Amino acid sequence: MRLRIDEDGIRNVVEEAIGKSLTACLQCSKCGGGCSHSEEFDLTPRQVVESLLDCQDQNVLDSRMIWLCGRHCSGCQAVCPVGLPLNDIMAVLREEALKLDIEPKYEQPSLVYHKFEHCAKHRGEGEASESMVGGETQPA
Amino acid sequence: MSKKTLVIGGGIAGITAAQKIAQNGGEVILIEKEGELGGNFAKLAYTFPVLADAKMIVTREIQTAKATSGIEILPQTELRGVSGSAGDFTVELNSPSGTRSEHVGAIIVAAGFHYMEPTAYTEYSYGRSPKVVTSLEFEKMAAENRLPKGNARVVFVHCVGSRDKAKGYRYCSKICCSYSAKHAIMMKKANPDSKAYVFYIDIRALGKGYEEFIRDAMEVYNVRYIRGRVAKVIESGSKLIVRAEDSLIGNPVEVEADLVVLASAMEPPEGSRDLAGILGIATDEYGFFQEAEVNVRPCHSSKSGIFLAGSCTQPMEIASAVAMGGLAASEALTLIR
Amino acid sequence: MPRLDKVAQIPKPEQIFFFKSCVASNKYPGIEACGTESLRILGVEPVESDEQTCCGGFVTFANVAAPTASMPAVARNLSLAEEKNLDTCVVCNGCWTFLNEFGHFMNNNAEVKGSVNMMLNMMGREYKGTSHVFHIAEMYYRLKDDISKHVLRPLKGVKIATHYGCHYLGGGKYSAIDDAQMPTYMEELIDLMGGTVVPYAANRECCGTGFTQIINGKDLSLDHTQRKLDSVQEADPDMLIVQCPYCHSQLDRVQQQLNFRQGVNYQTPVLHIAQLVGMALGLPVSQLAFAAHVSGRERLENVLDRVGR
Amino acid sequence: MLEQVKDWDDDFYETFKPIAMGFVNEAEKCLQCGKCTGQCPAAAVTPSYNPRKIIRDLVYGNVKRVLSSVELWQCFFCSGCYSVCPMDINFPFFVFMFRLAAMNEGYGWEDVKQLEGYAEKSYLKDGITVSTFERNPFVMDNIGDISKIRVEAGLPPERTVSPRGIAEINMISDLSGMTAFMKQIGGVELLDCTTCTDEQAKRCKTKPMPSKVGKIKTHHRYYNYGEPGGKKNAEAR
Repeated sequence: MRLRIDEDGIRNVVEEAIGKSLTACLQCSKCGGGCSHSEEFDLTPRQVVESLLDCQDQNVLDSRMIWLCGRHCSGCQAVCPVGLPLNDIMAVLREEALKLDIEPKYEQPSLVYHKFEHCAKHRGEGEASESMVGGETQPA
Repeated sequence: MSKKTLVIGGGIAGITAAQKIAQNGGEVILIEKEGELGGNFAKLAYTFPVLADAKMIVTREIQTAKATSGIEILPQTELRGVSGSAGDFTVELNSPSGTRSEHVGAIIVAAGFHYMEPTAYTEYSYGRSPKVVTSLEFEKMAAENRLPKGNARVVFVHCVGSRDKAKGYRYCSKICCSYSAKHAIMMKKANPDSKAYVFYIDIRALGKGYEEFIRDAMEVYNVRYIRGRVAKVIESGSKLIVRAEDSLIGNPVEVEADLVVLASAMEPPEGSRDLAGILGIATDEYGFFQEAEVNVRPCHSSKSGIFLAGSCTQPMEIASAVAMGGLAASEALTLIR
Repeated sequence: MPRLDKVAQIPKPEQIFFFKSCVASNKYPGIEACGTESLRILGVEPVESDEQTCCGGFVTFANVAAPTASMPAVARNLSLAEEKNLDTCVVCNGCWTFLNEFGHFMNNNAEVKGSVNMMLNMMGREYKGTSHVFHIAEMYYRLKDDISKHVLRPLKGVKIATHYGCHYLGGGKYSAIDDAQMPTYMEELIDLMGGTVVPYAANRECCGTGFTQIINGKDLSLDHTQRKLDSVQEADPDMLIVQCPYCHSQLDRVQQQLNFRQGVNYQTPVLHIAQLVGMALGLPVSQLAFAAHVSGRERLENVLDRVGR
Repeated sequence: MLEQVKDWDDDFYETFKPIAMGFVNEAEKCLQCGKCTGQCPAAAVTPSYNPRKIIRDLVYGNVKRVLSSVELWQCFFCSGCYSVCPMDINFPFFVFMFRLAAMNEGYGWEDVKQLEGYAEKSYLKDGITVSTFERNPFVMDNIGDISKIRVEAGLPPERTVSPRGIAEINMISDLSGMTAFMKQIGGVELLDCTTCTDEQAKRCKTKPMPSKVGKIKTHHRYYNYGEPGGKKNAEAR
């Protein structure tokens, strides 16, 4: 999904709260690489910071990551070479998400791809279908 | 037996070489294609990794060269022919005032480099939109105070012509990372309301001061660095849409920009193969002059008595060009004394 | 800017093998009718053969036919042109890419060519690789002087946007006659015929067909086409010119589907370059076969009223 | 998913190259610059499709991830990646060859099956891949009889391919194994809505495609390059 980079994001809120600029991040991936829970995450801490810098607020606030990370573990901030307080960042993001009434998410979605809607008969009238029965509407 | 040395090219490497030879009692003829000395250095506003006034430094060096006895400066002069061998060359120099012949003991080639014209990069709308400029044009805009005003977004694109087999050169131009950071800082200094985005593949900031310089651009000047090569620059009304992938997230991104600056590659100087033909020295596959031995004889050409200095051998920054100018001078001195 | 050296390599033959396309024949017959008729007016006699089948590109990229199956089919079709000693002219980007790409592959791979010929010999044919494949838009650009001489219906005041299509410029970045990112030859042709070129931001975007994506991943496909159509609508051209029947069908028919699904109103007529040239060269309206078009018919009639029927 | 480097097949790329008939090469030159993804129409509309990552996995030999992914089937074949690639990597061909390899492993057959009819019912029967058949009622009303339009345009009412031409492409199909292949997947009519009951019709839009295509059992494909992002195609476990 193509993202549009803007300037006004919650990045400023986060930076104010932690008293540090997120630009310090080296994007070295040490946080995600050493994380023992990263399998459960959709974003790694590094990607959270990168997304915040790109002001992709929706991506960050809609992620599972902010609800899962930084609760009982501080593995990533212990190894961060520039000392970003990642637990605090996640805490701020959770607060922001709650302010915007975003439901906490913990469940990992299924990654299985299912193909639905294969039946042409039951689509709305006036639509071409993907179906091949007896021929086709759309050439390709 | 003291003979003259011919220095080809009046950029910073050539000026340094001339100064060092003259300061050690040699005689130098410094020829320059253009009307003025200074080369590419003189086209810059600031240096990196320390932001210093480039004009001031280059003027000072030119003044020193002009004031040093033993340096004959010939502007608008080109080399037409060379004969003889190391220690005893006869060179033919051509200028608007006529042709003259000189005997020299050594020749130093400091022909500099050329910023590639990215005309092949039609995907970046270069040549179609006036808002897409090369870094050299950006320097000029900065010098003339024509940088975008107000809440403008400026996008800097790395590796235009470098690291590109299809449309450019396979090598890395080495300095683009640093000078793009410099430009981004210049932009931020000139207009603190502006936003600067730099699209990079890798940041090649080797050595002392360089990494710090780029980190400063990010952290102090708040320049946004995004990893991903820009795919397209599309004109849309009065704005430019820059499309790339933020490969650290793995998503395509889009930035609306007011100015796009292409960090065009350093390529061999125009006519480098012709000059090599006149001198009888070798060039590499790209047209840079071939050094005899890359590591320990970087300033020896394939022909004895002809030395190389500066960015006509490979892309390099000012400090290396100066160092190489000095080395070439000392090599020339050992030969002519 | 067109690569003039490439254009110069295109011959101006008296006859050319006209390669019929499936969509152009069965969905938009105007492309086929205008293609042959306009070539005739420009002094190139199109030669058709009813033994010519589809290029096989679609079934190949649908992964139903492996390259081993489609390569002989390509060779067979090209051998029809070779028998007549003619070059081939196609109206479809897909045919162009497929015939060119696999033709090149066979020409540069003696082993494959040998095995393909073994198969063709069984049916009394042989593939030599002597027929060059040209897109009809290339031919028009080559014959642009003749076009300007024969314009009977100048497109004065008609706002025209262009869409080049991916498989000609993108896939053929070294063999097409223009730059893949900033092509201008269709604009030149439009200028020549008196039309006004309308730029729009998404010009070089894909139409969204995605070969099989319109069938297998329809949501993706419609999503992408909608972006393209939004940009087109912003520029508000009288017509959108394509050079590929697949793009034609996608851009034309998806407008109706989006209108139906989302209650939007896209009404931009889509024309193939052959139809546009046919229109300018004064072919009868029935031969342009606008009756087969789905979207923006009113606007097309309006354009016809302006340029004369 | 935690990637295990030991799962990677280091030699995969080298062994795949010759199998892929020269269509897969130069991948080792990839700079991972992301220029391809930046302009990709599929990446612009899907959350997880990314040509750069697929090339990386090819070079690393992380084949399982590529072949079992649904992203592999999302390419638009627009060649835009090739047209901007600084290293001239012709990625669409990779996708093409990868899809064949994935089918070999049992993935993606339902997609292929959907398209098989074009080959069987149109291409091999008439010699023309796209027939005049229209399904869309709007289009049918609007256009009417296409043969009438053809006649008005000065063409024969129907484009036909001569019997010899059709016989020849069928012969090619038989000889090259395409016919046998189609028989393999042609056993079950996947999309037969004419026989479905009301009960089936109700479930129709939420019923996953059958896992058997003809004689071949298909495997599930996965979003291997990023989570579907709450898209309707993914359900909570």
